[in-house]
Amino acid sequence: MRAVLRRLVPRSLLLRNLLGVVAGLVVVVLVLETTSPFRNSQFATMSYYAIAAAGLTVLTGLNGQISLGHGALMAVGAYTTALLLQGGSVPFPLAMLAAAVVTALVGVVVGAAAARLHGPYLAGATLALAVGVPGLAIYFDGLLGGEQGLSVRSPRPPGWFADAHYFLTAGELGGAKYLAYIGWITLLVVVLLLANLMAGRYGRVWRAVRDDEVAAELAGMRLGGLRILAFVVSAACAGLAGAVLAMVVRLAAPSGFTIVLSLSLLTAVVVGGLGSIPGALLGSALLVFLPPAVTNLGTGAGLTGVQAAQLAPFVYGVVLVVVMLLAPGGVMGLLRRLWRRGINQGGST
Amino acid sequence: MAEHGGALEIRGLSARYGPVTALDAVDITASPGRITAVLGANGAGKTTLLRTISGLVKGADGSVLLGGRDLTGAPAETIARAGIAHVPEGRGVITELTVEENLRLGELLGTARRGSRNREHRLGTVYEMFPALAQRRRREANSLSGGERQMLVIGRALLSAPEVLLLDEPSLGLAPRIVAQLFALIRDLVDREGITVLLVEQNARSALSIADTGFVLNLGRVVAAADAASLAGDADLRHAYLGF
Amino acid sequence: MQQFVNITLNGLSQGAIYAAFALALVLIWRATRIINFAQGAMAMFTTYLALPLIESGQSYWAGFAAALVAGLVLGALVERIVMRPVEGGPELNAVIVTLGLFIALQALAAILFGATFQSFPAPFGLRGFTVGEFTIAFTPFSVFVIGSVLVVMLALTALFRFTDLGLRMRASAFSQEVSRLLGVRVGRMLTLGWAFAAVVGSLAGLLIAGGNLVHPAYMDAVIVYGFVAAVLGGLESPGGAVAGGLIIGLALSYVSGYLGSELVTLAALGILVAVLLVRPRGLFTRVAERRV
Amino acid sequence: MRRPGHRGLATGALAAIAALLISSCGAGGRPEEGEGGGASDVGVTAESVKVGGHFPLTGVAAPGYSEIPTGAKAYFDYVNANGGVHGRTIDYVYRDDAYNPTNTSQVVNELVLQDEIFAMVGGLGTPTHSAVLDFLNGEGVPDLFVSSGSLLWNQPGKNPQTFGWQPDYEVEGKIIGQYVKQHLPDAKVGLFLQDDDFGDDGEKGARAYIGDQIVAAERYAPGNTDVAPQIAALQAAGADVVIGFNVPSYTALSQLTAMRLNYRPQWIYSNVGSDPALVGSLLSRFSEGKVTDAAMLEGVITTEYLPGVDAPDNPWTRLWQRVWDAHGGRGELTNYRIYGMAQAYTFVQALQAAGPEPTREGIVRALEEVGGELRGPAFVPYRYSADSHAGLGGVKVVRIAGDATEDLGPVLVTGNGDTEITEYTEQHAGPPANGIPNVEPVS
Repeated sequence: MRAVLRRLVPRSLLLRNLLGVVAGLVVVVLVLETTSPFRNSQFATMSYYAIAAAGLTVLTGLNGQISLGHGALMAVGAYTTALLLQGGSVPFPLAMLAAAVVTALVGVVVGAAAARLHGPYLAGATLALAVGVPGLAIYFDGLLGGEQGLSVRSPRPPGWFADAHYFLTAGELGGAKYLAYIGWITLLVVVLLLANLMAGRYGRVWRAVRDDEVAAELAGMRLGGLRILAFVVSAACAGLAGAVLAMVVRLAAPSGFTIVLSLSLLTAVVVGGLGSIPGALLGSALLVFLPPAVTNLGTGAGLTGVQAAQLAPFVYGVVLVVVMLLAPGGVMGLLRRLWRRGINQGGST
Repeated sequence: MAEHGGALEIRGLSARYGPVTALDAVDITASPGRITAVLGANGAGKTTLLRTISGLVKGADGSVLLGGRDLTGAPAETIARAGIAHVPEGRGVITELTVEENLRLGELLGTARRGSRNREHRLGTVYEMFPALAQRRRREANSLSGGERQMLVIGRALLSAPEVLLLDEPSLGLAPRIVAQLFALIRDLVDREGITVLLVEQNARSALSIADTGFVLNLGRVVAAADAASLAGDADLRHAYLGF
Repeated sequence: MQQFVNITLNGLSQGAIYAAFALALVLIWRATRIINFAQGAMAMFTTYLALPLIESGQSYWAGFAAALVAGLVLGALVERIVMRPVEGGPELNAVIVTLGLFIALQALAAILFGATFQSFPAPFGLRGFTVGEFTIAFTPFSVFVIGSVLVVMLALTALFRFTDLGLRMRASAFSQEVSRLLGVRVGRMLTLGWAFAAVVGSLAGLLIAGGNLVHPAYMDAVIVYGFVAAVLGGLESPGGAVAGGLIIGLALSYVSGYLGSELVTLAALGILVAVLLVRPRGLFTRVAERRV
Repeated sequence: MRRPGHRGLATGALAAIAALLISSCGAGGRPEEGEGGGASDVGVTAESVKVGGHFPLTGVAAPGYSEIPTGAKAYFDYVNANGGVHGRTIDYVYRDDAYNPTNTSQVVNELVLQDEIFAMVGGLGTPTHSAVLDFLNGEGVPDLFVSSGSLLWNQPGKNPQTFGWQPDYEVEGKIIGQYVKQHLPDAKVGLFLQDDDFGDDGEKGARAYIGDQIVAAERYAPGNTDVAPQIAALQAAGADVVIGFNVPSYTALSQLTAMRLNYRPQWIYSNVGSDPALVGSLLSRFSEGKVTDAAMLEGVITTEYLPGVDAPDNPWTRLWQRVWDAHGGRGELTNYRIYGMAQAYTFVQALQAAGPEPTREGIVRALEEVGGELRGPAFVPYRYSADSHAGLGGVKVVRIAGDATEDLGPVLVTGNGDTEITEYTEQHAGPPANGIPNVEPVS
């Protein structure tokens, strides 16, 4: 059975990933078309968490660098998008691309500083970044809108897209759904690129650096450059995520990029499993779909609305600790362990 | 000090680092008032033996007894409190503390073991023994030379009033003249205080010159055990394992 | 001139608090090579515990003592239960565990005590002293703040310098293995180290809260300032942490007063980056080499 | 009728994840298929009208503001108990955004797409509500009576669905500015401003009258509770009158810091930040009672546009007390609850005007047509018309004295920009006997 499957899957990595993405696209269309506008907006939210988490998991999981400052990088992407979309003359894909590029450039600077730091120092420095950067938006309030931020013109579906959509699904295209499509298509592209990167030469090199710095350095690898590269890739993802966030939330404001955002991203990648892109997606899904469920449990148990709303972060925190203590590999690590045990048992009987 | 030093008995002791067996069913007995040398080439398992005895490494099998008391698997601090003083190779000095603070740590353990409070007197005996330390008592141990560090860790171990002294390569990196002094000192201590010494040495010749008995380890196994004189006289053995 | 004096004095009393907080970070770092990012949340939590006591009519000092004791217990429990398994492991794991604690404690405080601003009493007057015709931004409570930070510093110095317990704790911090060979119960020393650090952190929490508004996130920025102060002082040295705290307190007060309060966190970031890149060993550390 | 209950939501969330990972799954039908409601619209059924709001129930702005929706809820319950509006009960849902604009966007998404509200009523905050302005107008949701005095809500061309309610900060700033110019002409004035539109609009209004008297303008970033540097700067500039456009927590913080510096200017706070009961309760606990309650605000100048708890004999206050006693939850009647009730009262008026089959379009049109003639709890009328979505047009300047306030002048009205300030003379009428407005449907 597995042999048959293997034969059906193309040999080339790129093709294989591409096939996965196309399958993903089909799933996305099916899901978005069959769910309510509210669910669509939840999926749109999930898409930007997932884009940023996928980038972060490459950095932390593969390269061993922690970042508590990805919220700040998302802010860079979001503000870039907001500024470019203000005039109404820049098409949104171009604005997103610009957001990724600008954030990647910021990533070069941050990455260069970060490459010299490790562990707790890096965590502390990026924490300061996350807390400090939103202040810029307030200081340059003429350009960046201060505390209340910049409102963003969310793209409206162009005529041809709405027509094609109607032709395919016989349903009208709501704003939430269109944004969810933008978010998920971006996410699929990011996942495709990252999956190829991780499976390729750089993925191997990054893993080598993470596992044994000294050995990697002795083998002639330029650690600084590799670290910066990982940071830049991860920053570009954060920038794209910020761009999607700006369009979905329709706002780029300092309050959107608090330390809570950065910590949520970290929660997503840790719970999903450090270094695993499916894990990052799973973690992001939890960030979006867990709070309403937990909040409802809380109100059901007699908590007030405010108390119930805090139940979700409480669960995150506890889960983060428990995962680190009991299953540092996260959900994906657990699944892999179960899978392996399954194979071993299958082999022995 | 140790009024009736207990015998150290090691029975069938094994230890592993992952898949590698570092010690394989080792039997060694060290008696009070005697110096027992453990010899062998690099990687023979000598250091692992001491680390397993003192509880830094968990043994996979076998037992460690001190004066009949079973210490197998006990945590290092319990074993230390039971009277086994391990002087580790090279890095036994806490360099961030002063010389006196290092000594006080040993003294604290001795006080805990004996329940006495006569601190100054005991620190004084060590300073008498090693005048170089007395001069530098307020300095950070960082500033000591290799020989002085060795004196410091031995002095500190003695202050803890041990029944058993585990010495790991005490001669490493020291000038021959100082090694000779050091060994004379150890011999003198054993004769005077009646403690049990297990001495791990690569420098087999000088170790056997002060030891009473000796064991030879190779690849984690005891390949020879005899009194020091006959080991030193066995040309084949010397040639195969001891390299002199 | 008066403005300068007031901003300086304000910076000094804020700095004293950051110093206490940095001290707590340094204590834990020295003992376990972990930066406790949950320190602020722990301090916030114990400070909140004092509030219902004081509200129920007990004296301020009963609440004060209760918060410090709660800090001691919380610190010990945290070390024993959640930190012990990750000590000595990959440093990333420890960082993530402390962050998890941070999130969980903050949410728990919001659930138990509410998430609105509440005022927190101060034991001494909040009216500034008068010098000549000027009133300066230095109140009896500021004296208490600086005094209690000084007392804690001296007490810790005495503990580490002159007591057997302090010697054992320092030995455990510098070399766990040698300490164990010398019969020191290292595990207990680490638990105690976290407990003492948490008490100092709780004190910082109480001092910031006094005569101010508290809410579950009120210590968030202080984590950053305290961390910057500790790094400035070299992370290893308690004296350095205190000096770093005062420097940060003054610097941030000048930034807020002369440039704008929105730049305070950015200034902290700038100082941190500058120190890490230019003098990674901190301003006061003598240790030759350090990996940052 | 789809009503997502507890289990529905939880399983829905799980199902959505499963759907994503496996294949497809129907987690709900398409929205807005309700063609069969006659003239009625989203959120309107034969029995009920659903409306929503977003408020800071937690965080920096929660003290005081979190009480507003409880007041509104009490008044809606009162109306429902008395037969509702055109036979429909008002179903009021409000959610917490913690005064965080990004959260606001999320919760308003929920209100509009999941709860399917008919209209937004009283959404609170300038930075927060501006985040959802485009969305609400894009979706065609009536966005009524924003709880903020920003000028943003009065842009009928760009945001046809949005209506302001309280006097805007520019109007308030102008009236305060004129008062200072007339009564304290020699004072050096300092401004203590929240660093956003709130502060900016207020500053604009004040500068129009006392631009030459202002010696310093200090801004605080909401969330940073150390305002000592700002207050020290005001003191250094020699300001002997300080006008604050700030939220209540910062009134407490500024008072506390001023006390520390022994700085005693004449304080003037905008209406939003001056509630003596709230600020007093925040201050009372400091220093073990060494600061005594509202006494600290004694003599502080502020503005009023609604009769509040300090006028217990006012017929409106008596109505609110009656409503609160019957339908309120825990706690006392406060000015913030009165604010919420007054907004709810205005919404009931608008809903009555929209007729027996209310639509989103209809309620907006009704407000534009008759909004300017509506009279209610406020001393002054609204400025609603087809060209203006601005709320109340004036305030009166008062001084806090003990537990009450004393008038320092007549009720004044004005508009934005160069509009002059004039005295408003119409007698303030009391509420209808049953406490429920009775507005004729438009057309």
